[in-house]
Amino acid sequence: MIKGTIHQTWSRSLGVVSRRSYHVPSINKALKTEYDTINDYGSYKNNVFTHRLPESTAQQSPSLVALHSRLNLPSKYSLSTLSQALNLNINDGLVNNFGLNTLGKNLLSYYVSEHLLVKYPRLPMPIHNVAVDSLMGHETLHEIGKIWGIQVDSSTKLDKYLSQESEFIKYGKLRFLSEQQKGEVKESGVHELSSQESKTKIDSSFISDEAQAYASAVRSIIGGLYTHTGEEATKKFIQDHILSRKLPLEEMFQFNQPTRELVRLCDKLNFAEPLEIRLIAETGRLSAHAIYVAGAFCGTEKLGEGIGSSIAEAKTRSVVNALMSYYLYSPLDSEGNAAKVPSDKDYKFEGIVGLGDVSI
Amino acid sequence: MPVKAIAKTSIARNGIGAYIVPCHRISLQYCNWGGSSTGLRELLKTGRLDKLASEKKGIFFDINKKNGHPTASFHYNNDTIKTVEIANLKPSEILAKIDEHSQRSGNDLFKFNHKVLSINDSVRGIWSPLHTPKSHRHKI
Amino acid sequence: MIRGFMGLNAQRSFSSMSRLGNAAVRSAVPDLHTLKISTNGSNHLYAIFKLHNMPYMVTKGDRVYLPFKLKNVQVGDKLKLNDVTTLGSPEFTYNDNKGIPQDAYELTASVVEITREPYYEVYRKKQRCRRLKTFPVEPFQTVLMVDELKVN
Amino acid sequence: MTIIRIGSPQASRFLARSIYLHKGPRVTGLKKDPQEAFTTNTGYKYEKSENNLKYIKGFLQDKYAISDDLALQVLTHKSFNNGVMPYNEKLSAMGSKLANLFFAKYVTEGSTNNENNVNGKNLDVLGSPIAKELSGRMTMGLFARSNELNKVMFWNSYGHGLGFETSGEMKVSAQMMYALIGAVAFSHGKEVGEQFIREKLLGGRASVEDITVRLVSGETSSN
Repeated sequence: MIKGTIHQTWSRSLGVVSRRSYHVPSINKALKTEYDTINDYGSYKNNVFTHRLPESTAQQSPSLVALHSRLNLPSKYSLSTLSQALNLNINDGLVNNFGLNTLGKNLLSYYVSEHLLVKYPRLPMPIHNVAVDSLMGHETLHEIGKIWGIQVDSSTKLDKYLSQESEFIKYGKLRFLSEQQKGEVKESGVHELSSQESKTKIDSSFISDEAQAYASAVRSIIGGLYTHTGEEATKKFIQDHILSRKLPLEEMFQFNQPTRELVRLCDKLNFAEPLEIRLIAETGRLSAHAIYVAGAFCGTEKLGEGIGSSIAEAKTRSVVNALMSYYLYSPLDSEGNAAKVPSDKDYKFEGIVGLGDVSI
Repeated sequence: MPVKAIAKTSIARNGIGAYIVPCHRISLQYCNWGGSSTGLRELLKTGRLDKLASEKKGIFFDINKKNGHPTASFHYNNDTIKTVEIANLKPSEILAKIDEHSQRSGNDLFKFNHKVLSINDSVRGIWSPLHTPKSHRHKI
Repeated sequence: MIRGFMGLNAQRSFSSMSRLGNAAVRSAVPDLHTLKISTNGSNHLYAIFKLHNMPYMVTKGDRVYLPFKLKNVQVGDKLKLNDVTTLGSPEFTYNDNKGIPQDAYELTASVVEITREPYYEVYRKKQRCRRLKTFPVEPFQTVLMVDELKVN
Repeated sequence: MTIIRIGSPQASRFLARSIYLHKGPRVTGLKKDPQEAFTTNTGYKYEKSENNLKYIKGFLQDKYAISDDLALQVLTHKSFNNGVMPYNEKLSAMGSKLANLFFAKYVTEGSTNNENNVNGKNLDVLGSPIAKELSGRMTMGLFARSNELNKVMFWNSYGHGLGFETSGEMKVSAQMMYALIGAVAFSHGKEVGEQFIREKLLGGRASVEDITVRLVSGETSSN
């Protein structure tokens, strides 16, 4: 039996320039993970002093019970797991949500990707990635956490003592602030970036610790649902809470050279005839507010149509319209319903697989 | 890069798939001495409030004792807190107030002069005069 | 008597309404295959349903603002709207003023908010009385969210 | 040097385009001769031939068979011929997510004596290097190589002669592996996809698990 902590970085030993040597992640030392053998997964144990919240204690937290019931979680889902999902602190004696978060993230990414890949198989990869973020990015999950009514535990021990708040209430709240951060006096209108926040800062926007914590809690709740009720119920939960949101895909495209892109696309799809943009109708060049309707054609097939107040505008719009109608296509099954996703029962492959984007 | 992406967050549609009650917490404040709290005190004494709380499981009720007129504060998930005066109200009226406000979304009240509010594109699109044959077009 | 919907939630009884709601409609289910194919998997589909004989044109995800308090419902209830007169796609429309048979489509809405319109006052002037009578008005409002709309 | 006339005879009056197709080193603005562009540096011609597909077909066998079109797409990387042919980006997006999910479930499914388990699942393992690397790129790349799945791949590198990792072969092979998983999931559903990972990736001679253990404990080298 080998006991020991792992911290190995693996690097390639080769004569040639090793610019991109592959980096194997090292273990998080703060958790003091121990294990028997490296692939005895059951033996892994974080040796920070922690314990799980007893179920009897969790039941006494009204905020936790209310959250459980608000989310309509099955009774199999224990309150202690829900409370664990809300805990991000490593050193407060209770188990944190790290594992639940990882599990939830994997479940979410799979079901969100699957949904998008089947529903919008031709979405260009950059848009696909942004769409995934749009459904399960930290901003969205922060919003979902807020909608679920999760509150941040922001009062210090002293505040709790003075307001005679029951100690159980905090088990139903999001715990990510250290006692010191809670005690800091806040100036209204001023936000001091934490070290984590300043790392994510781009221009004037940053990912706040709070948003990260909310996102992590939401993912963990999904992970917890998996551990208690299995995958089918988790899938339903993700569909109800995440995939039911409206995805503004049409607003996510920014074309630089649409005409060139469409020409390349026609090439890729082996269209026999070349792309032509023709004028379909106009109000007359001398009319007070001239309007033109242009169409992008491939032979006799109209690929797209656009209206503009100049010919150039109408042409560009027609091309963009053609591209959008290609990219946003969603396949149907033989009965006219939306195509099934691979995790559905009685799945039959009726959709299509994206062929990949064109390059310019 | 042929096409660039613009990041957007998806739009919440509470009620499709799952529905989450927007009111997540109700704080009731009463005075043990003042006459205006009689109604609320009676609710607490007879256990009718417990019954209400057990019906509305998703809402966290907390009760505070404080001098002054009784109030009910409703915490909504859009970060608003709406405080309602419940001084001198009968128990049944207080219950009605709680019931009413716990079914709201916390947004400002507004009068909508149409029947349906939609964020979807119109199914039929917009009528265009230019899409009829030239001989049939409207002439001024 | 409410014509137009029935509750789906098991703990609440709406049986009488459903009986009343659909007494007239018992004709054969029409073949809506052509319509269905043209709706792009029910993405481009609208329906006109009637509630208290008032038509509402909706697509999936729309919010319906009713200027009254819907009787016997609570927030979170799911309603099956069973008086649909029109289903339409970009190309086709199917219309039946007597009501399309329920098996042909699925249209449900959840009650998402029961609230009020903003407070205002109505003044009434009576003859031979110098005073204006003031009536405070804060009418109820029910908000429904169309959560499922598809052709079967 | 060849001059080809493209276009159907009926429409030739409008569509005739005379194009010079270039061979040899790349010149900006000139169209490459497909004969040359469609051949890999190892001499495999891009086509649905048995010779090209035999490795992955042999690996999948009948149980997890995928169509020839899909198989060719699995083998084609974005870098091949400017991404003109159908390539495997979308397939590998599906496959990598499925692999991540599967291995996260796999490492937590066994019995545990950790008292901090959640409903019998040990979640402490999830952050460990082995849990992360089971579905990692290096593991998948090495697995593809040891099973000879990356013998025929349609891709381009800035230096094919460089090592497994430096030339990008590891990344491309890994992406091909993900795409293979994705293609099985697309063709047969998620359940069969997971069964495929369990049977073929974990059950075989050189299993993904062995590779990862060696990788994480630093015993392996890519070349």
